[in-house]
Amino acid sequence: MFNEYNPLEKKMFQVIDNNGKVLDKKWMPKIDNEKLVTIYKDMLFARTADLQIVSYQRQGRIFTYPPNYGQEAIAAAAGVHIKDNDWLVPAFREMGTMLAKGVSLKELFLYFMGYEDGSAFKKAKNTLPISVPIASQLLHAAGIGYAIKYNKEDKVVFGFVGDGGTSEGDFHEAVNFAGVWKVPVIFIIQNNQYGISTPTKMQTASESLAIKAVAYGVKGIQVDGNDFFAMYKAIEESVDACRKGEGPILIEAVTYRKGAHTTSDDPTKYRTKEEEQEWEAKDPMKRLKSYLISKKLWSEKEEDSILPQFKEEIDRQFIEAENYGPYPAEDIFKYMYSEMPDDLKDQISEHERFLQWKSTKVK
Amino acid sequence: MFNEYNPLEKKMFQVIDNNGKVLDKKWMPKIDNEKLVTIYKDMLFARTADLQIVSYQRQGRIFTYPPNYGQEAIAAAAGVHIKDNDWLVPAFREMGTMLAKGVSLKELFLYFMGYEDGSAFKKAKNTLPISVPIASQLLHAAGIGYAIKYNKEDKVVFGFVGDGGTSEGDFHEAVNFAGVWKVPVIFIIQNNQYGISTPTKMQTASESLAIKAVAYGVKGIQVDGNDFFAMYKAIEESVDACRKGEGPILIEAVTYRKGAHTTSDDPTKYRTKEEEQEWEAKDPMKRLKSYLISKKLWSEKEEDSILPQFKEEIDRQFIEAENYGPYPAEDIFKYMYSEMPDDLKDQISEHERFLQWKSTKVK
Amino acid sequence: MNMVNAINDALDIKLAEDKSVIVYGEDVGVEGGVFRVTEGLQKKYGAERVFDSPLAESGIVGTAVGMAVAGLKPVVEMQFCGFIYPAFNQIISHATRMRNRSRGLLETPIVIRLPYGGGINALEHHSESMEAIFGHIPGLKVVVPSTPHDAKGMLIAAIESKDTILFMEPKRIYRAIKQEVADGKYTIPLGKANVLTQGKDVTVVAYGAMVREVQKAMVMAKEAGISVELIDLRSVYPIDRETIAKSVKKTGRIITVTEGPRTYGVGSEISQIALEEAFLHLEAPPARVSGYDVIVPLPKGEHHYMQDAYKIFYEIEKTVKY
Amino acid sequence: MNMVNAINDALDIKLAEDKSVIVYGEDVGVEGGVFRVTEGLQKKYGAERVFDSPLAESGIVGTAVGMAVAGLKPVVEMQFCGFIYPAFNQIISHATRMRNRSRGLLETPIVIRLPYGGGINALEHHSESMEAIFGHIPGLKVVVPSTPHDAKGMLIAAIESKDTILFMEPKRIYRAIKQEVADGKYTIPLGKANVLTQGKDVTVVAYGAMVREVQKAMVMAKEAGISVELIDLRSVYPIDRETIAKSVKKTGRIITVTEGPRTYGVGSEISQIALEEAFLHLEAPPARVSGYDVIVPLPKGEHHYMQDAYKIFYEIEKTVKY
Ligand SMILES: Cc1ncc(C[n+]2csc(CCOP(=O)(O)OP(=O)(O)O)c2C)c(N)n1
Ligand SMILES: Cc1ncc(C[n+]2csc(CCOP(=O)(O)OP(=O)(O)O)c2C)c(N)n1
Ligand SMILES: [Mg+2]
Ligand SMILES: [Mg+2]
Repeated sequence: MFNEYNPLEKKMFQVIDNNGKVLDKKWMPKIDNEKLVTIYKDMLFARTADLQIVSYQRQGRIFTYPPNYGQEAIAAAAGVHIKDNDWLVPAFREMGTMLAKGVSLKELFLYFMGYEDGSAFKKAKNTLPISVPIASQLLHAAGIGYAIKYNKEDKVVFGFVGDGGTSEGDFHEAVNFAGVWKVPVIFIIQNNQYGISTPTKMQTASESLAIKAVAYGVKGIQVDGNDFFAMYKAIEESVDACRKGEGPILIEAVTYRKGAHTTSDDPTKYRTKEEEQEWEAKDPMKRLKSYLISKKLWSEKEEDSILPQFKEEIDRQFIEAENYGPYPAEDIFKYMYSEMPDDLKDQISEHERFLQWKSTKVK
Repeated sequence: MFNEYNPLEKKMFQVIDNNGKVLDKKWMPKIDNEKLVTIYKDMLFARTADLQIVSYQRQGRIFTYPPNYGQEAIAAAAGVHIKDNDWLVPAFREMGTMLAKGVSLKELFLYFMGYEDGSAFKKAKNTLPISVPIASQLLHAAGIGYAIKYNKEDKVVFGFVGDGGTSEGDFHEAVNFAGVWKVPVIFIIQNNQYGISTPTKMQTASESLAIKAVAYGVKGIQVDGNDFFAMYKAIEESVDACRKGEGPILIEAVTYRKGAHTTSDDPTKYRTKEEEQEWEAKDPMKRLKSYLISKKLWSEKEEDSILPQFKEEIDRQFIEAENYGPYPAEDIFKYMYSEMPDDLKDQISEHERFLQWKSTKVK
Repeated sequence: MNMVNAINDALDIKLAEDKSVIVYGEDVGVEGGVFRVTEGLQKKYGAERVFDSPLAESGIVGTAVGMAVAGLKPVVEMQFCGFIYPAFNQIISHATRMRNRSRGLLETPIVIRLPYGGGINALEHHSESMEAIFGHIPGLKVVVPSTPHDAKGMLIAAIESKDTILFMEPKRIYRAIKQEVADGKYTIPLGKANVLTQGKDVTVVAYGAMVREVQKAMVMAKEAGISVELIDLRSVYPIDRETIAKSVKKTGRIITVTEGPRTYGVGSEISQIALEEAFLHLEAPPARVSGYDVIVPLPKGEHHYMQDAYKIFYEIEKTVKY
Repeated sequence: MNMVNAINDALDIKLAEDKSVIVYGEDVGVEGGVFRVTEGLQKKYGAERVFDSPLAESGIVGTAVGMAVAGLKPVVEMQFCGFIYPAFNQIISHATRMRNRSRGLLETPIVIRLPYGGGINALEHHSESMEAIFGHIPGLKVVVPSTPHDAKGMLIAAIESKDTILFMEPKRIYRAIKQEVADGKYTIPLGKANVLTQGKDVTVVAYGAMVREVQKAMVMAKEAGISVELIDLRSVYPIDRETIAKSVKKTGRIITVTEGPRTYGVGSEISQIALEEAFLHLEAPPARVSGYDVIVPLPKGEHHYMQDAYKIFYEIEKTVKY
């Protein structure tokens, strides 16, 4: 795969077309039917949650949120392959992978409602919190890769970044360090065509993002990120390569952010209806669904019957998050150091004295 | 040239061999004999100065200095092509180009003796001071390139960096910005095999440094940096391309730092005699000299007769620099802002009061 | 006119007047910036003068250094204070040093616009107020307007300055304060503080969004019979010692109100100035109201961190009763 | 043993004792670092544990964050204080936040070794002393030893800490002070200042290379009949308020001596602490001796900038005579 789809040859790796038809059987991954349906359901769950969050946001029940809408195949494919002990180093648009890793929707809700507690993942092992400073997290992925290699562990790191993120110096340093160290990291660029309002062609003059792998002497491949099977296959082979010590790998997953950048963003300012429609035809969920329906593994009816359950479950977790309870003042101090310095203790007391005083002033 | 020596094909562009024999006439640049001899003399002057500075340093007459020894062909070739109005954005190992641009040896001496005045170039137009923070200067080159394009000027920027510098995020951002903006910048990587003690292969796993051009969609080429003619030709074509709006260009000039990293460095700690000898055979001055002698344009006798003159001139400028005179206290304040803030004025007065007081205490 | 409009107006005026002015940064072109501060400017002045850069802060400031030495006047935007750090090296090692390094031969007239501060229910890294670290960088000027009128006049002055200027914009009050703003061009000199209210019992120094909080506290103070002299610092560096000195000599008491973390913050420097200029006049220890030495909390915890009118009044009362 | 040997010894001890300790940075492996601090360690512990990284400071600190969350204890070197800035974002946005961000789930026990300070006739960017900006970063600890003995004990403590620690090494006295240093392992708690000399007229706070300069000034002070209490701060953050408070209550006078630029420097914070803890005991304004607000000059001008014994004594005299 890496040879046939060498990024220098400017071919994008695809397995199914927009209608869910298999293009070349050779690349079709072997996934048993039941599992495939489960995966589809997980994607559907993630998409439903994503859309629902946006509507919670509209109701003023949650703060800024970056939708995943349209990019579900990438996160799902990574989610299938990532093991409990593997490491996930997310950016902020990988809900599907986070859920697969064991992060709960409730935790994500808490985070976007403004609680750090939402990043204290109860069940997701080896999962870093969402990283906001663009591309910076990729260096963490490279460092974790070093630790894995040093400890001779059988683990892989999944590091995510956006197309815009490839312009940052940290992207360069991360893939370069990983290349020099030969560590098991899969760098996945979600090329969703925009960094906020800035199109990918304004980020770089390079022919693709995958081709940047050459600059670091690592394997690279451009994949149709809206083609679940292509992403599945590409990640499968990447994981294998990493486990054999042939990492790192750079995957450019070509996709489209169907929603806004965040709930504060208005995409009509910078992109056209035509473009959006063009990409609508490539929607990853539709493509996978078409495949499943053609194989009689799924039906609109099943979808209609499962959606209300999903919505209910999402709502349940959302309401749990909404009722999460107070945020104690000391929590802003407690986690700064392994042991609290006296200065911070004093600041807590000061804060308490102030609140005490304030309570006498505010009726 | 850029096509035939596409960095993806892993060929290094060479014109003469180690003995000064032309390898392929097709690439031999047309330089008239007189000019060629002048160039050689300039190179000889630069090398002589370089070696002399190291000995001044051993005498304790100058502080830390980074020798150019062995890298003279690169700086010389750039020096021939750079025009008065072109911009030079040096790192710190490009003496030949700086001299060609009109920087005086005395200014360089002043700088390395510890006077900022040495960077206030009296005659060198459009020349930035030496830049110490590795790779950071390349962004200035890209920005200047933007200004040139914006003002529709017929100018080119020469931006230098070392092999080690290619690992920094700023290298990535600079070439990337220049690529997106399509600005007339020639990025020249002096790959002298080491960043202090660290060999290039520990900087990156990429097959070459030239190949990194691909990541930015810009033209790139790997050149034998110890082959003056190859460097001449590569820069000539790069300048042409830039003037036609086909920039930026990334040149990897393969060379060897024959001296120490700086006068505080001891290369025996990290490289072998064998390696040094191997490179000795590729010395750029010897190769050009062999060529010139074979063409009867130069002789050892001429060299012997000119060297004392060079040494004397270098010494003269050095002694002028040594007698440069005092460094007024207010000079550390004067250039901080376009107008001096009151605070700094107060600090000057404070300093004067202190010196006043001190003069009564120190006998 | 609110502060967003005022800043836009200042940019518009300078773009119209001076061809060397170039405005760029992440999403400032087509979209007009995430806060819409540069809205409409690309349409008006073209994509060569107002444009989106690649997503790289060091790249933005580093190329601005190059443009500036080559004679342009770049006005760049960092999207949030929390994202300026990748540009730190270019700011501290080059933008603020070129003139000194070249003994005045080269200049770097760059304006770095920086929306900063909390109180907007934002994600992590979107609420920071780290002016103190920038104030400590020799060669940089750091200014902060507190009203639309000031924002316009100070930004025009900044663009006309030959220095590198960090122009910090209190995004919390981007749209919160509306005010008549004079048409056309005017400048407000950088480095001068503004005595907003004369008073006699205590001097309060603040800037940016904190000015408004102090004003709220002053209502309480007035009720309690305390007369506050309010100084809008406007410039974090250089600091207007004279105005501070004069005020604290009069009141004998001084409090500095800032949003950022406390230790090595702006407050202690203002106190030091009071010490140096007016020690014998002091009737209470110069004090500070500031953030705690912690990461700005996510929205649900931010109220524990932010300075509100009560906290300021609390400190005023303590200082006056000292 | 000088400070270079002492630091090397500390690294050696921790590398031997704890397999999770990893030492890397630019040229620290084969060459043993440009100051030879890591000399011999790669030979002894292998290139997996002590090695040269690519030339990229953000890369070094950023990968250290990754290693640390995955259970290693990276001890990385930044070659000079002037070259730490590309790593600023990784320090301020991640190394110092991971624990807080994950509510204690993740830890980043990283030691960043940072040779700093002037007085060594170096090129531009090689003489800086910017501890104040690091002291302002919530979540970071910033410590500075002033002797070989302290360097060893503090570095071992730093490596054993679970926090991210900026370990600043006063390179000017790397080899200038020799001292008996105990064999084997010992630690010096981080965050505690050290009262080096008891005195009664004035408290002088210093750290790193400045301690020695103060000691020289104390000879002059003694001659002038002034009794100085010398505090080696040791930790720029957290600050040992208690030790400072106790001392200034006794002496009534305090001076802080630092190398870095003045405004928003360490001095004003120490003064503020004196104000908060001992206002009524103060007999003179808390003062500071510091660099000016300029770029550290190249060697020929550096004497105009550096704090020497005379300048310190000058300030001591002024303060005592106030
Ligand atoms: C260092 C940094 N600079 C700027 C921002 C503001 N910002 C948030 S998302 C974003 C665009 C990211 O684009 P891309 O990498 O393509 O990811 P996407 O949002 O498309 O998933 C920007 C500029 C940031 N978070 N971090
Ligand atoms: C940002 C930064 N980090 C570290 C250094 C210290 N340093 C000076 S030269 C050098 C090696 C540079 O290697 P290379 O880029 O190959 O240039 P060369 O010295 O070989 O010409 C290093 C690490 C520096 N000057 N700047
Ligand atoms: Mg994107
Ligand atoms: Mg090199």
